[in-house]
Amino acid sequence: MLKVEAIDVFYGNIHALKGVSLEVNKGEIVTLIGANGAGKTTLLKTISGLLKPKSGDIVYEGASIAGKAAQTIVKHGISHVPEGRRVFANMTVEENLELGAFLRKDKDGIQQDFAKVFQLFPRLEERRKQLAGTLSGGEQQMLAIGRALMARPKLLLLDEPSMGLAPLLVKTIFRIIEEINESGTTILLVEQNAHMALSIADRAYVIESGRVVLSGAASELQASEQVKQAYLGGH
Amino acid sequence: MATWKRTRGFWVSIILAFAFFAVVQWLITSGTLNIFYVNTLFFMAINVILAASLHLIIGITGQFSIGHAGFFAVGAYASAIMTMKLQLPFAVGVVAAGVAAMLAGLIIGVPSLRLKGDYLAIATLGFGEIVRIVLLNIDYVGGASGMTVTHMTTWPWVFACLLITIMVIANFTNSTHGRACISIREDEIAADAMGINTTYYKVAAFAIGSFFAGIAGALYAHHFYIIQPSNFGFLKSFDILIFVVLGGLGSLSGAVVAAVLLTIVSTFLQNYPETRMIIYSIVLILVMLYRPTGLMGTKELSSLFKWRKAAQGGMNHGGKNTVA
Amino acid sequence: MELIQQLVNGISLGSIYALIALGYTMVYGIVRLINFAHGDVFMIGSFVGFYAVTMLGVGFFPALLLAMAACAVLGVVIERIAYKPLRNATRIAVLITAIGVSLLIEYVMIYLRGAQPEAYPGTLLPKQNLELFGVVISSQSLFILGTSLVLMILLQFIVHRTKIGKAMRAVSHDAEAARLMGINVDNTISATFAIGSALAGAAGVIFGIYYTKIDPLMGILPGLKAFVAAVLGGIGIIPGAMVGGLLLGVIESLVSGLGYSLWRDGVAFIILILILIFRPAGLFGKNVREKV
Amino acid sequence: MAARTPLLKAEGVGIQFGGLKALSGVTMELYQGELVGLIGPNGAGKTTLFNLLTGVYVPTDGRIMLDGETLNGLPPYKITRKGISRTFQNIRLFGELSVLDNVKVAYHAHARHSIASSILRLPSHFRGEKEMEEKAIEFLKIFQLDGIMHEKAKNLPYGQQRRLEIARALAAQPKVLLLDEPAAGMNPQETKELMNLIAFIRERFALTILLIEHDMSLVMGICERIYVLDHGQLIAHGTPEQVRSNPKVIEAYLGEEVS
Amino acid sequence: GCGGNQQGGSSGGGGGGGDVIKIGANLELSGGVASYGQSIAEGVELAFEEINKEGINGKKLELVKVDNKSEAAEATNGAIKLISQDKVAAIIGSATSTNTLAQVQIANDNKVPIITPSGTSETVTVKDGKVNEFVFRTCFIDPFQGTVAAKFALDDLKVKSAAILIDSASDYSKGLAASFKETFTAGGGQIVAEEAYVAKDTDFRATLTSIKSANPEFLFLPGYYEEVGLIVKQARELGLNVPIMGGDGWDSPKLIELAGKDALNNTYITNHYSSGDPDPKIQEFVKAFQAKYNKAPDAFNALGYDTVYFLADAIKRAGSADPVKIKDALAQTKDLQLVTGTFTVDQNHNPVKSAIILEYKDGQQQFKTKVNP
Ligand SMILES: Nc1ncnc2c1ncn2[C@@H]1O[C@H](COP(=O)(O)OP(=O)(O)OP(=O)(O)O)[C@@H](O)[C@H]1O
Ligand SMILES: Nc1ncnc2c1ncn2[C@@H]1O[C@H](COP(=O)(O)OP(=O)(O)OP(=O)(O)O)[C@@H](O)[C@H]1O
Ligand SMILES: [Mg+2]
Ligand SMILES: [Mg+2]
Repeated sequence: MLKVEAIDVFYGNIHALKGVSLEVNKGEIVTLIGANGAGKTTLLKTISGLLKPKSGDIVYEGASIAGKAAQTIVKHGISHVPEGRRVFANMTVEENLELGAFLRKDKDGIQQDFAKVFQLFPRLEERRKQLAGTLSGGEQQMLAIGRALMARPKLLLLDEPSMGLAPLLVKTIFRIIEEINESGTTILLVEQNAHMALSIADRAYVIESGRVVLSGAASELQASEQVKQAYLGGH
Repeated sequence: MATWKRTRGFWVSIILAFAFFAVVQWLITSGTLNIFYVNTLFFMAINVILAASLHLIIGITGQFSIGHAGFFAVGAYASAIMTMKLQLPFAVGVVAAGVAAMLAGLIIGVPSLRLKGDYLAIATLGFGEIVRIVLLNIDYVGGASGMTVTHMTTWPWVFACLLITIMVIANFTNSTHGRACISIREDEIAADAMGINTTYYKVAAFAIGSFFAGIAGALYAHHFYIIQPSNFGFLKSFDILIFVVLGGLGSLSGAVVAAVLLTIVSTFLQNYPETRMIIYSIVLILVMLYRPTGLMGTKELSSLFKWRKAAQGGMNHGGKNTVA
Repeated sequence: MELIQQLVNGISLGSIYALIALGYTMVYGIVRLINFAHGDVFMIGSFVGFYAVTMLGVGFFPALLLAMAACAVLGVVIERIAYKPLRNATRIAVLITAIGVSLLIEYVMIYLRGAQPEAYPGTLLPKQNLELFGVVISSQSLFILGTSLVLMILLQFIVHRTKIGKAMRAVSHDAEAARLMGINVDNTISATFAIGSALAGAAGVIFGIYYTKIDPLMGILPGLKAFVAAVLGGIGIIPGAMVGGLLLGVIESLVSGLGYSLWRDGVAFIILILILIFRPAGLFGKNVREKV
Repeated sequence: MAARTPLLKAEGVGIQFGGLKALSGVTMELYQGELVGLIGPNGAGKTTLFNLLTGVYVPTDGRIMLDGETLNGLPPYKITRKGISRTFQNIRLFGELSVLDNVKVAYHAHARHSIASSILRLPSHFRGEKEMEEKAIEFLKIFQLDGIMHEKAKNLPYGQQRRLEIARALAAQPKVLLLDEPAAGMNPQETKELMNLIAFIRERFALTILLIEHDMSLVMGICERIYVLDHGQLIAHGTPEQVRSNPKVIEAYLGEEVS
Repeated sequence: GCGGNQQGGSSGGGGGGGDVIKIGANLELSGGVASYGQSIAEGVELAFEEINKEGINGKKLELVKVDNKSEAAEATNGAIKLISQDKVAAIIGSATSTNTLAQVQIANDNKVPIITPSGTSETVTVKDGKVNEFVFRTCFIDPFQGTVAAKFALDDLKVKSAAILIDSASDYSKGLAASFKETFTAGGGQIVAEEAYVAKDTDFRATLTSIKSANPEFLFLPGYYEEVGLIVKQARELGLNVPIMGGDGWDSPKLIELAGKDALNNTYITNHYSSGDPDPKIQEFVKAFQAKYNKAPDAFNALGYDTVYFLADAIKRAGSADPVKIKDALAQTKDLQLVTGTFTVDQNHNPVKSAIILEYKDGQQQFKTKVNP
């Protein structure tokens, strides 16, 4: 479904991604783990069009999307839940969700998706008219995910959805990610919480200083000594 | 020994500065430099002092002040009152200019404690206009028609003021006090949490900055024969702001270089009276488009000579806590 | 009676400020740019209207529309050429560019036609003086007040109720996140400039009709006053700009009326600073403490 | 133990934001040398409590005392000088300043040379600056940041920024150190390293530490006592074992089973 | 060359050698009062064109303009540049008194004459009772017009009470008001209101409302047409229908457009000349101006034009481009017939010329009386 082929990305002189390749198949949950500053966020931003690769290609459903504008890529069915939630603080929960469906014209479909999001996150329905900036961190994370779902994505890019969340919420979020996946959305998940991520993912990539250093089935990686040492806190 | 190493850069610059002084003085006395160049040089120096003084407030402390012409005006009038009305020597005028402007700086420093960003900008702009309007309404200083002032500004005066300004501002910046100001610019809440008395340093920056703007006012008043409130309006404040930003916000050498270059550009453009302002504005736009961080960016000239290792200045580009 | 007359004077003056401030605050609120060239777009609007009337011989409404259209285009062009390349620069850098653009517009205009003023034909809008208990109210000032009010409501509606308005607000909070929603940030900002500048153009024509005199530097002071009004009301808050403008007008009229016309701007600024000290985010701005 | 007086004490503190009662009646005591955890769901008021303790917000009720002295209403910089310093949940470094200068800023309060001495470049200026520099470098060494001390802070990777924040807070020479989610965004391995670092600095500087964290491995691993906040109120407090098995905490925060 | 000053000669400038005499013009081409400076420039350029058809003493005049941005400091800079770089023989000074004052010292020190077309303040030519040797002007000084206006109000209009509304940013306006007030009160009149505005204002309703409530029989409004036009219009709108009078600053075809014909009825000005005057000299000027610029001239145009002829006459008489000789010749100007009147330079370097009073009727200036100094 998505194929990243040897992309190089720079911030000015900083070479953030060095020939990264990866693949996401339809229906999968693929996770990307790696230390701070490894380049995970950079990779997601490049896929969703916020950054442009200097070389390499990104192929989505058979067509190249590398270097296209973010707003075009959303249209193709890729939604990105950015790091740090980035909800529109001075707008209400409802308006945030409406913006998620910005490109859509099908009123009925949008209404259905509202219902679907509220079903996934009943808390958001309670807070419909509240300003997003006043939500708690977990609620904002739910909103960010809900907002991305409103675009009816085929591929959902999630950047550290569990960051800064209470353990209870972390569990909730991961449960929801699985639910979303089960209802047919392919997921590319970036996580620091490698335990959790590997336990729900089908496949995983390990990225280090801008390079993919390991990949394989999630269960394999979870068992790998190397991964344990570097990312799972030893034992 | 160690101290010599640290201060080497400082003393070398001082010696170079005095050499420059002597050469210019000789050129002037010998008549090699005609009044046109002398005049341009003085104007340049006044602009440099203004730029450096605003640099301390905006570039270092991050307080978005666009009423700098107000301090300039206070200095100009205070010195003119001393010399013209009270018949006191020029030296008294210069000191009075600095002190009066500094007091004004303290006054405007106070709202700065509560206001941020654009709101502070508007308040300082308002302050500058208030100064102008007050002067406009005081008949003692000539109201709208202004005050004629005898020419007293000489090269030794100009040089001394310029040198002291640059020295004080550079030394202040490159010390723990300057770092305290920069930390306020970067993140006021964190600065406060690290034990910096933000109130004190914001007001101090306004006070020092306005002191030197006042000094520039004294030199200006006694060089240009007449001072008039309309010459100190918000457009003048913008001119000074342009020096600071065009040079590179946070870079003292940038502010100095920009003030020098723009004075030259402006003098040169006198040959094109009809298109002068058009060319000037295009230069302004192009420089900003091609060098959005200003001519010097956040670097100092001295860093080119590797006298100092760490970059001091510069604005945070994120914008959340920066001015404007 | 005189007091009431002064209030009426102040409200008509304030409506003009408000009219300019509306477009100002809109651009300001969305793009966070102090668009110092706004006053000059206003001036261009005024001249476009003038030339439309005197050279093309059209009436009020076509002239108004023409001015608005020309200014909308001008606004978009300015944004694309001078501001867009600076999206990632500091706001103060853009402010300097804006000052540059402002000077450029003024002096190109002076270069093209000189600095001398032009007089608007007085016959464009019917004009009547209503006398109520000795207070003279001109029909034109009622018209201006009405126009400002309608435009304010319209703008408020656009920004808060329409899709493009939502996109504008989203862009103003977080442009990158807005892109992820599928919003075309460049087009949204252009739309903002187009609307804001069209308002400035409309204000220019109305100003010309009301005050007759227009000249290439006419935008500087009203531009500054509109900026003050916008900040006074709270940056980006549309009704705030309206109230800020009216308040400024009334203060100025009352001070002038008391015989201190030379202190007028001084008093206005003192009141402005006082208001800001007590309400650091303007009259309508919420003084949100930064969440740490 | 009961006889000891607490070093830092919050007595029934509360604060209101508009209509929202973000904290109410929170009482908490920290004794010299302790390492205490503060946990609770998102929006429970943990960061807000930090803000009250450091003077960023002024409590609407209650009292905050350090060493028996009331801190209410003091501006943040004075509280820092009295001995409480902190890190921030959203990193707030001085981005354009170098790593070294970030730490030096925190030393400022202890600098003895005046503005005048700096302007005139008197010997006291050089002495003061030299002393600051030496101390700052010493700290950076502890945090292994000395190799990059001339980098601008904003150019550091996230993990180093977090460490620098802690180093900076320590440089203010506090008695009490408040850490707000120091492990956020770190992977389990990095978290483990951080745990060791915190334990180390506590010993080395005889610090009292209050720590907010969502990572239970860290909190349960190093904290001696834990306070739990929910909806602005303390709902539990005790040793990690007590808190872990407290049904209220499980319901509000941990979720059913916890490892 | 006959001037004795080759290029780069004495430090006092010299107007260049060879076949041209360089004349500087230090004008407000940009900034706050750009419209005055530009109007002067138009008059000046027209005059240069005419004179250069024949030349003076076999030489042509070359105009070197500088823009002083309506700022005093830039006016000083401009004067220095004209004298030291361009080495002009004389400078046509700035439009406002202040900007001219900023050049006086430079002119005296470097011995280059300077003539301001419209700087009316007495202090321009006389400082502390001493004449500024190198400074001249083409326009009236303030007191004269104010006195004439006051006499006209008392004797012809027979009013007893007057209000004054001045442009506080202008020496000219203040000077006229002061002399008007003195003469008017000395003649038994009473000033019932004194108000002020600042140039570039557009809304005067508040001030006019308070003037109206003081019930004056007459309004003295010394100012420039840009504001005056609006003031007269707004005054009439507010029902202030008393006679209004001003000085030469009103004189511009724009005034009629700005105020409107009806509002201008019952208003009077003192002026140097009337563009409707059948005098051939005046008509030639009006025609030439109309031909070049496609508009009718205003007072600044006329003064700029006259300044050049004033200077040209002196150069001719001096027979030299030497600035000091030109200065001497300027001081000796006698009965010189120009557009804005026939004048003689007095010992204070002020032109002595007669004034006329004009009335606006349906948008036309009508000659009322002529007053000799
Ligand atoms: N805007 C930027 N400018 C310059 N360098 C950047 C920028 N954003 C990221 N980098 C650098 O690019 C590299 C990769 O960063 P990225 O944010 O992709 O890492 P990450 O794996 O998402 O880390 P984290 O776990 O901290 O989120 C880092 O070295 C970082 O410092
Ligand atoms: N400045 C403020 N203005 C308004 N409300 C605020 C402010 N600061 C905090 N709040 C509110 O107070 C509550 C507590 O916030 P706080 O940041 O203390 O939570 P927290 O426990 O630190 O949560 P998290 O674990 O997500 O960081 C939240 O509902 C928050 O929205
Ligand atoms: Mg990341
Ligand atoms: Mg928190």
